[in-house]
Amino acid sequence: MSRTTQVSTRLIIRRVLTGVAMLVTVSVLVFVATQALPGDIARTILGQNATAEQLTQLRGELGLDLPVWQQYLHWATGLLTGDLGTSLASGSPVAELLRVRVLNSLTVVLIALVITLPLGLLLGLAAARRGPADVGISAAVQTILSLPEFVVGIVLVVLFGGGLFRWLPPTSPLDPRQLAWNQPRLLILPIATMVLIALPHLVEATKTLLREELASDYVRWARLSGLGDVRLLTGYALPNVLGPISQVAGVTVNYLLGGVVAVETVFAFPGIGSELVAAVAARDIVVVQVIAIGIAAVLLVTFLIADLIGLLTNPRLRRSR
Amino acid sequence: MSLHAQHSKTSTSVWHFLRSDPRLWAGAVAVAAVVLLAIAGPWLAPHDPSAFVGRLYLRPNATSWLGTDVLGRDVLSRLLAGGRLFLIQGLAAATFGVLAGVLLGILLGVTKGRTAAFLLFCSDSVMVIPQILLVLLILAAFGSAPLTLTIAVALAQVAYTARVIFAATGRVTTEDYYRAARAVGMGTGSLVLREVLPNVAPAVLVEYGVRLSISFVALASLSYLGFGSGDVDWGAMIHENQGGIALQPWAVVAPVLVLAAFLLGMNLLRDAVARALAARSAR
Amino acid sequence: METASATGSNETGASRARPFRLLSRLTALAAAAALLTACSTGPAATGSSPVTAESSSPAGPTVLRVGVVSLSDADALDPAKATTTGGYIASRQLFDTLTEYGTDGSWKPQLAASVTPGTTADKWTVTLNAAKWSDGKPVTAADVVATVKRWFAKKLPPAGSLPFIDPNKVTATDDKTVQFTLKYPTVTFPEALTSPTMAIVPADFDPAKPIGSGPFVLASNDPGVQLSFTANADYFGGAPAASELEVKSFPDSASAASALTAGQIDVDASLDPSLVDTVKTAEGYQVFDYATSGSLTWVMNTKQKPFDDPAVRQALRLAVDRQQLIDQVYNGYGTLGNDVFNPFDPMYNSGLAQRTYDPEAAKKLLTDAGYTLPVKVELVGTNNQPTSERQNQALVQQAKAAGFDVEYKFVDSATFYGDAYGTYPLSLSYWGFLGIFDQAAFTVTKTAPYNSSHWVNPEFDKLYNEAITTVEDTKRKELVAGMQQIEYDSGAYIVPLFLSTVVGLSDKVTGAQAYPNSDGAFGYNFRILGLKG
Amino acid sequence: MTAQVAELSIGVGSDGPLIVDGLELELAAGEVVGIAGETGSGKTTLGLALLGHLGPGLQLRRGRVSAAGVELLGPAAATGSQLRAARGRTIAYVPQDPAGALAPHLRLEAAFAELARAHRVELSPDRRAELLTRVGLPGDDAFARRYPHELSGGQQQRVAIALAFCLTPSVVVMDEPTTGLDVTTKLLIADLARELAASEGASVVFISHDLPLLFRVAQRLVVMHEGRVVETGTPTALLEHAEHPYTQRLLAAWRLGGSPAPASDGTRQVLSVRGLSAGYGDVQILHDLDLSLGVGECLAVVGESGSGKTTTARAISGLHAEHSGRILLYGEPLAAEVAKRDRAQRRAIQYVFQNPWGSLNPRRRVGASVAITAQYLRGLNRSDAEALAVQTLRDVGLRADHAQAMPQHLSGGQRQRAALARALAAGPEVLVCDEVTSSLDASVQADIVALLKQIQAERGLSMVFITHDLALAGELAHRVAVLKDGRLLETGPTRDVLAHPQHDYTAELVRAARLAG
Repeated sequence: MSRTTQVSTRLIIRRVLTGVAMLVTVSVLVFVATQALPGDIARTILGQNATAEQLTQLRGELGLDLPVWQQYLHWATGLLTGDLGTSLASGSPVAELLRVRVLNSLTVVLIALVITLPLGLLLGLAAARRGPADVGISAAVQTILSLPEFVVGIVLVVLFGGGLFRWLPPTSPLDPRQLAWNQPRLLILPIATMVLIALPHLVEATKTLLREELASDYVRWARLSGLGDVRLLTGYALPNVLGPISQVAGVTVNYLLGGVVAVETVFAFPGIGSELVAAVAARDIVVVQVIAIGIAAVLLVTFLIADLIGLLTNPRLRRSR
Repeated sequence: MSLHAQHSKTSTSVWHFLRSDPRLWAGAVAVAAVVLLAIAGPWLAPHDPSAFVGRLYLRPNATSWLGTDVLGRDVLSRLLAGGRLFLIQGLAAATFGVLAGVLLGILLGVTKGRTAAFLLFCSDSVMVIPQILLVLLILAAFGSAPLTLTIAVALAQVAYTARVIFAATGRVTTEDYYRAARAVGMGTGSLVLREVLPNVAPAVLVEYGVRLSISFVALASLSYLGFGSGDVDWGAMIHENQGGIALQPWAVVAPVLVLAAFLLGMNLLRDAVARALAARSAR
Repeated sequence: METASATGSNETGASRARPFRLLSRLTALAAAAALLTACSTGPAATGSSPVTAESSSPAGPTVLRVGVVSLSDADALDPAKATTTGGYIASRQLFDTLTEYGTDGSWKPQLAASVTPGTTADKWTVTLNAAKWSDGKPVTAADVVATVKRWFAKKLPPAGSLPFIDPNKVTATDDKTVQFTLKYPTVTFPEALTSPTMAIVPADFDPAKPIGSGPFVLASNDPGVQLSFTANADYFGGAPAASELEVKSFPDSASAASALTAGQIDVDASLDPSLVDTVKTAEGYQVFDYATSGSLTWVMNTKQKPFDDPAVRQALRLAVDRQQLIDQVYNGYGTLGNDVFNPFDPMYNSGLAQRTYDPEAAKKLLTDAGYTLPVKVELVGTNNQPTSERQNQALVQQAKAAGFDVEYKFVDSATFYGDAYGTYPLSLSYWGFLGIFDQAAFTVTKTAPYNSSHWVNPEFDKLYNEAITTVEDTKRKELVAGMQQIEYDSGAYIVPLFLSTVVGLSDKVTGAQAYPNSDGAFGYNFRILGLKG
Repeated sequence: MTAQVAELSIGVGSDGPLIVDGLELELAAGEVVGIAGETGSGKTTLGLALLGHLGPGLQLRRGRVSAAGVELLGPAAATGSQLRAARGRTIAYVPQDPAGALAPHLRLEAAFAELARAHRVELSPDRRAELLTRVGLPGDDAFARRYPHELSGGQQQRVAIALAFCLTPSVVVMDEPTTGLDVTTKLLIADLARELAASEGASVVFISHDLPLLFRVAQRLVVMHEGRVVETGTPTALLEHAEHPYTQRLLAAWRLGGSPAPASDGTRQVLSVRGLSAGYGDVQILHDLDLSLGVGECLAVVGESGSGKTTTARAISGLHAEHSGRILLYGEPLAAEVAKRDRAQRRAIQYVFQNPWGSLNPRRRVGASVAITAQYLRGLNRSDAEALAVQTLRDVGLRADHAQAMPQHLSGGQRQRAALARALAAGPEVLVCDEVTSSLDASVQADIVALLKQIQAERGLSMVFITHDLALAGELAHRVAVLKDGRLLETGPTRDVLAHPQHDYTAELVRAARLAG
């Protein structure tokens, strides 16, 4: 029906606009927050003994003498045109500094995601049917959910990286000249940690969603019409939770991206998480801003895609023609 | 079965429900044990937690039951000393964060209008930034003193609590009893205090449990990342001694176990209470 | 002074690299006592004995993997701008300095074949070895002149460190000879040129494509992650034993140590002393250590209470259990310090009685001076060295028994070197690898730019001024003894111990040697290392 | 005989209360058996038990259920694939809420295919078309390709019925199949059930709380109360001599048959609504509505769900400020937003909400909820207000000790009385009652209506009575206003409107109200 098409197109446009507005808001918040950091950027660059003249000159060069909103516009247009700015600490372009690290982190996050999504769905499906599988999976999920990310990593190090067994390297000094992909041994523990961090949320959410769906009227009616459990789970409940699950998958990306900070620290992994920690410690606000916006942008796009999948898979928005 | 009988039976059943829940008891025992350990720890500690009792990274022995750490200090004593501040900070951060979030959430929930919508949008936008990054930004700005750390952890969570409480408030404001209260002419203050607060209280309680866990996790993580306040705590112990994990695993394993027991206990406890509250409100 | 702002900028910029590298700039600024005997020609090949002297000629390419804590985004490939571990490492591999500190701690010619003074110490002649740039062109005197002129024209840090050089009076007399006419006699001229920031670069130097004369050629640079080099087969000092060199970054020494014993690197250039046993107990790995002149020195600010009172300063010095520091913090790796600098300097006053931990005497000093115990003191520290925090924590503990209530405040390095730097009542600085005169010029005298203790002693300054113009060794040594006596009696620094450089090595690594007066493992001279098998 | 229920007892757990207690039932082919009962009577549990299904926590204590030779509950009950084979094929189910019961992701054709596939039978498109046509839906392929959400509620229920009869079952259990449907559709569904039972030769078990509907549809009625069958018989027999007191009460509730108390003064206008238009955002609900209410008069605003009657009530009470037009109290215009009205105005108009479960603050004692009105609107101090609250609770037929109870401790009828007490405690002049009986069981409904009548008479209140039930309006109201799609269709004295409806729609409503009567 054309009315539903209009509704869903309208919803999609609205959702995209909300995403863009959120990104702008986040960028303003990050910009304002980092600008509010105590300390003078010009002095940070020039050091203790800079003369007033040098400071004024540098402030002019950096545009620090402009009103804040002009500084923001300048910065934001820079970001949009691919000019990520210059690191305060090193004076080199941020894009160059982050290139390898972004690739490294992306590799780990993407591989972890590719493992987590089907595995989480499968375990969620297994746990949705009450029974011993549910008890075991739920206990494991609850345990991991309550632990900080770094503890999960350390437990893995203790178990496999030298504490008990010496199977895997406990740290990940990637060779930047090769793709991280080609150094699989170094990726196993970080990826395993990431998967363990993100998996429980997905399993739990899948289980809950499926259970809710299995308790719904239409599943009950289908059961009373003689359909079997497996068909109810895969043919009825699952298709109807794909939308919500895609949103949960979006949240999974959030956990993975949040997890890079702790995981990369535990494994001395050269990625954006460890870079963020270093940049915060060094007050390299340009790098902090770029990483913050980058992460926020990736998350917003992920959420957007997840929501769109949710909209598109919502059977109630389907049309008969 | 009459409705009357059903209701009077279930009204007092939160405790009844809790009493029969083994997960609650497991959680309560774990949390109580760790809290006791943290409170009484400093008196129980066999050594001064910062005194040197032997060479560094000694394996467990007669004088130091859990061995020594990277500076030759007693791991057990540090373990016992490391909980108090940590627990206080976590408690304070969660309390402060939840108070602020509840306030914001309720205000946004009852005052409809452009300003509220805009603030809510900003608050939602903040949630796109991973919490750890928010905390790190605040710490970069204001340093790592125990109080700053606590406030940073609290602030990073306000938006989340506000969202939850906003939703709970929304559920109340669409209820007829809220309309009835408006109809008698209650002011916003009374509406909040008399109609909204009592009815979002269960949601606040559950949220508080969640925030407690997250605050403890955040504090431990920050200590581990080296942004701690410098005082002895479990996250910092793991940080300090991680390098010696092969030489003296207990210096890492002991705080990991205590942290894990505590956080897992918190989770069990929280879930049990949430289940009990849900079971009550479902009737 | 011009230097100050230039170095200042790098100081903050460098803070991204975890170990803060003030000391190397100080090294670069070295301008002091003439060690006339050191003006010899030819490499000074005597040093502490290498771990394994066996030299091998590997058939295939050998890749030497070195782990450091840590590379940073701020690592510069322009040696004159180097302020960080990575910058120094790059400089040492890609370039040569005219002179360097050798394995015995005294200077020797490097790219220079000889550095000789004229009749007075304001004229110096430098002749060059037959070195080639990595693009095949020969290293000429003109390149040296261009390098020096570049420092001054661009106001690069070395220019500030070499105030005695007149850039207009540096001339190439032939292809291999450079004449320096200094503004004033400076007997420490050869030592002043040892810093990696003073590496000689080609006249048409482009930092983006760093062509150098050094033992290695840059293969790739991934800021903050890895520096990769290939051997320079035509190196004038002989091709390095390894055909490739990878310098990998680790965020902390623990991860570097575990990477070493996991076989991910061959050399852990910054092994934390507490982790020595992880390397020792691992099959196929060993520890190579040597004493150095570096130290983590406590700075007592004489402008702040209670350190304006010499009695308090002396009391705190007695409140430090130096041996315990070495045992607990440094796992036994370190040598006792006596509150004065550089035992590797021939002028070092070894006649001073070793100061020991005496909490009772400290308390007596304090009560006699009218203080009620405990005396509250704020100690501000950061992780400028991996052991800094632990050393500070140990002081808190030790000083407790001596009537001090030390309140330790940890701040991140950006904060530490921020606006408040120089105002802390008590703080810990990483210093060393400087001759006594250099150290005095930069951290002790009234005009010293890095004298954050604000300690002023006219008598010390008088002795210093006299000593720096005294050519005769014994007389000068006497004067230096007097200077150190004053520091020992009433100074504002606590030099509790001298650090040992501790390196974790795979058994396959050959050629390790001590460089006691240079910062970093082997002074970052990775060219000396080889791999067998 | 198609199915048999023998000595069936189902309880909560192994020792909890019995939900179904010693029930006996036999079903004959082509017969429609109506199961009547109110909330908690066990009728739904019985319906599900007929399919061999027990709800969570329930246990079979005794007895058996069998249909077409298959034992569905009992000692030798079918399990697994046997049970599945019986469900849907031997005995089928029509759920209460078809909107929720049709799988949202399945086109109609797929829903038929799923059923056929589960029972391994071939289902031709022709048979599907035939079934759809039989239930009064288009049989074409385009319709079969629709998704459930593309159908109206009535269409959805017809599809559900078509699905239930698809595999020619011996028994079809219809569990409250008309809930949520408007009156006219209700009748169509009921007639359909009867027709299909006859034409397909199936036994239909029609479960409902709606007695008039059951009288129309069922050949045999079974009245359930607290898990037991208290009465069986043909509708006529029951109407004539119901023996069990519960049945009598049910019948009494249905056969209200009274007339409104005379209006004390029909001439003076207490409330008038002029040109009221209201909506939510872009959606307009009310269009230019005019109403007036005389002193002591009861005006029934009648309409089906979505007609805008609740919005009208809220606008009058100042709880829906998003409106235009004027609302006048004694000729004085009222502010749109209740907060902007003065105390006397707020006091004059009191609102009683539809759902007694949500209208009392669950965290406050009932007495306090009532007292608050008196405190706020009459300026009484706390103790006076509480005394008044107790008195008012008594007036509405509650006990004094109910003041100390929490709302959760009260039954639905008690809560609605308390909600009424809260409104009365203000001493109002106009009572706005929004579907106050619709979420209550029939027997309780009657009590509340009687109470309202009594109070109106005693206190001389003017009343706006919002309802979907024209019969109820006839009971209470002096005048009726009929709303459809947010517009006023007609208005006039109740008697006139009921006797001579001006509008087709009204006529239909009147017919529905006179159902089986």
